[in-house]
Amino acid sequence: MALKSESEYATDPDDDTRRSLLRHMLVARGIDEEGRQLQKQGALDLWLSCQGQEAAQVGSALAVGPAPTVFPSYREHAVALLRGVTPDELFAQWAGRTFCGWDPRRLRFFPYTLVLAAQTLHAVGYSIGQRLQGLEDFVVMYIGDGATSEGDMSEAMNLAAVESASVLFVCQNNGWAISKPAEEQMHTSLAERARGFGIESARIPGQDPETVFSACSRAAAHVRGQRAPYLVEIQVGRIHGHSTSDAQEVYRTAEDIERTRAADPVTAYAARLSGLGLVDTVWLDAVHAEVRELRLRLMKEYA
Amino acid sequence: MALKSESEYATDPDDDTRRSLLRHMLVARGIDEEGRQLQKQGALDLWLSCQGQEAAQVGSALAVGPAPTVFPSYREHAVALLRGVTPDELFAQWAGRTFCGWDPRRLRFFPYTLVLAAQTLHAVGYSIGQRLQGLEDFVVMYIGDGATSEGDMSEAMNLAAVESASVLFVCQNNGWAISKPAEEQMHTSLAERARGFGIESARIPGQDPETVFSACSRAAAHVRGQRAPYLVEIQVGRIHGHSTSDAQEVYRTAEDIERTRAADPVTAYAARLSGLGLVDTVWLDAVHAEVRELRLRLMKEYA
Amino acid sequence: MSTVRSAGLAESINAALADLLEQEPRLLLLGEDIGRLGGVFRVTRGLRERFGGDRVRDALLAESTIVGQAVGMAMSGLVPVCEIQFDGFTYPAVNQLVTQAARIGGRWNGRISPSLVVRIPTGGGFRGVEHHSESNEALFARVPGLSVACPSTGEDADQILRYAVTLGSPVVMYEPIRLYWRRNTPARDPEPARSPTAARVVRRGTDLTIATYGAITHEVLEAAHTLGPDVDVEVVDLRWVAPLDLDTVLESVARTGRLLIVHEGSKDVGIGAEIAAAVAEHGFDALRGPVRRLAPARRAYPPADFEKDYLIGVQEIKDEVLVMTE
Amino acid sequence: MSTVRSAGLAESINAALADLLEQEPRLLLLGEDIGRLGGVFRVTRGLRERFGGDRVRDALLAESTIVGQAVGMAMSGLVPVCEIQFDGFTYPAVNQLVTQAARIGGRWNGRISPSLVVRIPTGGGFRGVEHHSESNEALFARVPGLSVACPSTGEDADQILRYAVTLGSPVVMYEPIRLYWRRNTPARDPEPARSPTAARVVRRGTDLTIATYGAITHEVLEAAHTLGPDVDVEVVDLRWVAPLDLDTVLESVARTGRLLIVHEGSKDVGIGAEIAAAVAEHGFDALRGPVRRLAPARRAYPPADFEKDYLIGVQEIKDEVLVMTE
Ligand SMILES: Cc1ncc(C[n+]2csc(CCOP(=O)(O)OP(=O)(O)O)c2C)c(N)n1
Ligand SMILES: Cc1ncc(C[n+]2csc(CCOP(=O)(O)OP(=O)(O)O)c2C)c(N)n1
Ligand SMILES: [Mg+2]
Ligand SMILES: [Mg+2]
Repeated sequence: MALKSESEYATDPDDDTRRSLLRHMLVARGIDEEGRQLQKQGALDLWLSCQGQEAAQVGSALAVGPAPTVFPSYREHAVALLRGVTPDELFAQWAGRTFCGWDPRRLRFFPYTLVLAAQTLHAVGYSIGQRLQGLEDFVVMYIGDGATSEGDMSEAMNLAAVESASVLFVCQNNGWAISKPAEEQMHTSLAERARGFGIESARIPGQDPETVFSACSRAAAHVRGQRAPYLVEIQVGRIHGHSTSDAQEVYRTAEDIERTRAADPVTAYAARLSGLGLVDTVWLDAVHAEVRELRLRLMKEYA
Repeated sequence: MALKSESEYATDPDDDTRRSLLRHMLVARGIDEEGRQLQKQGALDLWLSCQGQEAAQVGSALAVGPAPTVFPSYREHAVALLRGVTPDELFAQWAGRTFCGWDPRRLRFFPYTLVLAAQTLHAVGYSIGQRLQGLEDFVVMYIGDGATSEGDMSEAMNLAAVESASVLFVCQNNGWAISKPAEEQMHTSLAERARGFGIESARIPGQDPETVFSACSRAAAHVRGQRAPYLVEIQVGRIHGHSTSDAQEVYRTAEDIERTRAADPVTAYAARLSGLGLVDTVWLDAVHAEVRELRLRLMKEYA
Repeated sequence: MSTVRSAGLAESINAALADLLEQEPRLLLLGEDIGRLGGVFRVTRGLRERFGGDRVRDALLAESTIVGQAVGMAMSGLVPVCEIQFDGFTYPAVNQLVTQAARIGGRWNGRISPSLVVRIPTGGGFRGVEHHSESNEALFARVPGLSVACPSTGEDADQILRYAVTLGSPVVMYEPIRLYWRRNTPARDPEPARSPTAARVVRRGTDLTIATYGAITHEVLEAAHTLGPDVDVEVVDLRWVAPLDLDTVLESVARTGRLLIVHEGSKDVGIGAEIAAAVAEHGFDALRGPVRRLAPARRAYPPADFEKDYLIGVQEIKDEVLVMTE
Repeated sequence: MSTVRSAGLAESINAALADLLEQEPRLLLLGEDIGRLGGVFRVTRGLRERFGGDRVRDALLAESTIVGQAVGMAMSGLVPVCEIQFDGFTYPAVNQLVTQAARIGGRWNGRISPSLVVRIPTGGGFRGVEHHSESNEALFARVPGLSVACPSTGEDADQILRYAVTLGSPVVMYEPIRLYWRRNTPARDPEPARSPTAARVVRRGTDLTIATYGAITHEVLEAAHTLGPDVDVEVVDLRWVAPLDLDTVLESVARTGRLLIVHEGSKDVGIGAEIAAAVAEHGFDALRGPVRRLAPARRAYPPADFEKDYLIGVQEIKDEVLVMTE
């Protein structure tokens, strides 16, 4: 595989990409809302909302493009949808029908892993395996802030560093591991920790999908160009509880929750693109209609 | 416990301490040699030589003093002897009589741990436990370069950092984990890795016990003064194979082995103190006689 | 069928932990989300507020860290009571449990006898997602140095906990999730256990003995109650699976001549195998027919829609008893 | 007693691995010190030189990394054959083995069937230091999705390995350390196994069946040979402990009416328990006396000076047979 120079990768999204970012964010938000609804109605057993993390997920997934194989954790619904997992394939697992509703190989979007951090080593091993076979070895791996405390995450970073594996580690730091705040889970940041293992890294805010897109484009260029790992730590907000079983009001202040809600990346980006005239009500209505249609189908399938 | 300022801790060894450093190194060397001999004769089942690591072990153990509890790995014979483990207590385990020949509590030198890196978490947990009870919480933990790849080591560093535990991590990097060279085990250094977790650290050469003593005195002062962890990575040479079962000639060049032998810290330090007139032949003969006596007793007990 | 109303398991354990924290200053709790949140099942609810964050510790998200640091704490003289969030997440802690916690006493030549408890919510039947409904008590039951308790009532959990924190060696206690909040359970004989580690005969009967433990004890009792008076089933609630109170089982089999073992964990190389083997050896002459086991086949706990096919229900227990006594 | 001379286990496995590396380009080896050093037991000696460092990989010193990355490699289409350095150091890899390797196929709804082998040197009898002489095959035998092999000869190890790398689900193979270099072993019936996963009747007999596996098969054969012709013992070498070939055991018991199970791993909730339980259920009518197990008690493998008290020797096997047949 020929190596490309970093400049061959776009880092700032063009207008089509910006609309695409917003569209995926809106769709993810709608599907996520439906997940919460259906769980409330008893149609799903559990739902882990990704609300507040859409910019991070959509921005990173669009930036890396369709080639890499994605090893998600369990909250990457926006990435899943962007990769072509259909909403009902996405829900099947949470409705108790299967452990994985989609075809992981075809979508290059691998099954959710519920044993925290176990996927980190799979991702690195997969990348090494692909490289050994002369196949596409770019892999994107998602992990939450809490899960990084598991030994497997450190082992995976060390393995990736030593093997110079083409793995982009994306840590969505939403500030919480259920009830434990990230600042009590680590003394530094994941970005610093990665550098300690010899992995270059960046720590970025995750409210604006364009920031995420740019940073992840650069990160992807690094992975492809250097054939070496990279870690992006994205600061995001968790709007809802850890899962539908979790009452975050017990351990989180009302102000903190309110602040997070107020910083909603989806409404902010929609407003921004509207303000810039990049999308109008017709465009937005069309997306909303699409989302409504998708939600209707989900209700039919699951409710 | 009152906090002391860093300056209250001596960092450069005085002449008595220098003689003490040498004496402990010579004793350790003699006992280690006897371990190798007795293993060859079949009296011990296995011996893991610490030859080449005496300066690191004696320097660190003298620097921290008798107060902290030591969690060793399995090669810290010089530390063991310095802490008052008698040679025959030390050998009992390798002769297959027991899993631990000494009284760990009395000596504040805990049993060897053969499952690599398991002791790292015990050490941090012990320190936290002691602190919670208002007892001495200074703990020194030893680990090799290879064992640092185990997830437990990273978990322990994170725990120590988050809890600000009074743990001095001493990593003796002897360049090898059996046959795997340290530069293939990690992309950076343990010192850098520690900083990634938020633990201050130093990387020092381990040939001269005085350098080690000074660095570990400073490290100990940090632990006591800041009540926070610290990691010292000491570069040492491994003169013999990983164990008496290991033929290092298979994977290590003759020149490399020769270089390591030539850099023997024990003979170098003996020569240096002799040259400085800090010890004379009478002093050296007395130590050698002491060692001979100890070895004779070991032979009687085990051969 | 007669049922009794009692406190749920969660409530009893919460009260026992509060009491132990009150009485034993060296005791502390350690686990993911057990503090501020009070645990994902709220078993430790209110304890952090009452005893402080030093004694009710929200652990790092790392099971090896939890058990590994608990070993160190136990060495320092404390009595850590750890919580693993779900049975399926115990595996990262296996090394620290099996090669360290279980062996520290022996490695120190008995100079130390650390008390250390690991509480593990277990079992299925509540439509849990993957890994949230497992039963791995048999894994630890064979490990020398570990004791494994599987209470089926709050009263037993209370007694077991109080005993475990004084034992001087590690205890793993499995707490059936589906009993945490259940208040109505089939009636059982009031006779107390002979000792903290003994099994309990929770129903006297003459025709067949069922040995069981954990949540499914209630299904067994329900089956037994509805089978009577035609078939009179004796039910032994083992309460501990390591060490096993085989004497109570053998005495029961000596009376009934028939033994069925029922458990929720999968069958192969399980607790039932040990009991069947022991009885087939030491109770051979008392047996009027083959010892049988009723437990799920060797396959992963399935997605929620299929858990009914996996779990052993009252009807299957009744059917099995009828086959064995016909 | 007649013995035969054959290649040691290490030599046979080395040859099998070389052959597999030769034939199957997707296969690679992964383990601590297996490359340059050729493994601490030299089982992989010369393979790195011959096949290169990409295919004979000196792994990082981390067992979870070894198995975890192997899972990823298997997903990419490779066939990783991992080595864990000693049985006692398997535990850090338990999570990746039990919750990941064993379950990937099911989690992918059968869309993937990764072949992945983990080779583990096992067992005692060579004065090993702490943790170097253990037998934990029973731990994995109960885990759905894992197959567990315990060969007692080089020929069997060869056959098992060749089968395992094509199975499409993970196999753990236990290699008795004390057989690695042993060349003289008691003679056994030449009849081959009916299938790669079948048990072998390695000695025909009429009075009593001994089911066994791994290194101790040789002590069992030695005992059997010296007991004959007074007592004619049939010996079944199970070769796999998961899944178990119970048919061969049941057929044998149908002929002899008596069953003794012998293994080196500790007794409680062990492989012997499963066999005894299964035979007590399905072979009850054929049994002329209680099924018995001969295995170490539930305690840690002791320091070398005491291993003789721990291990089951030829004399104890003979004594047990005589008690059972008197
Ligand atoms: C090994 C393991 N331990 C515990 C859990 C239970 N658990 C599930 S999610 C979670 C918190 C994870 O936090 P984080 O990694 O920050 O991800 P987030 O949920 O915030 O996206 C916990 C403790 C688990 N799934 N796996
Ligand atoms: C968990 C575990 N895995 C593997 C081993 C086998 N083993 C013993 S020592 C060793 C090398 C350790 O290297 P290092 O940590 O550098 O220490 P050194 O021996 O060089 O002092 C290995 C692989 C073990 N003891 N424990
Ligand atoms: Mg989080
Ligand atoms: Mg080393």
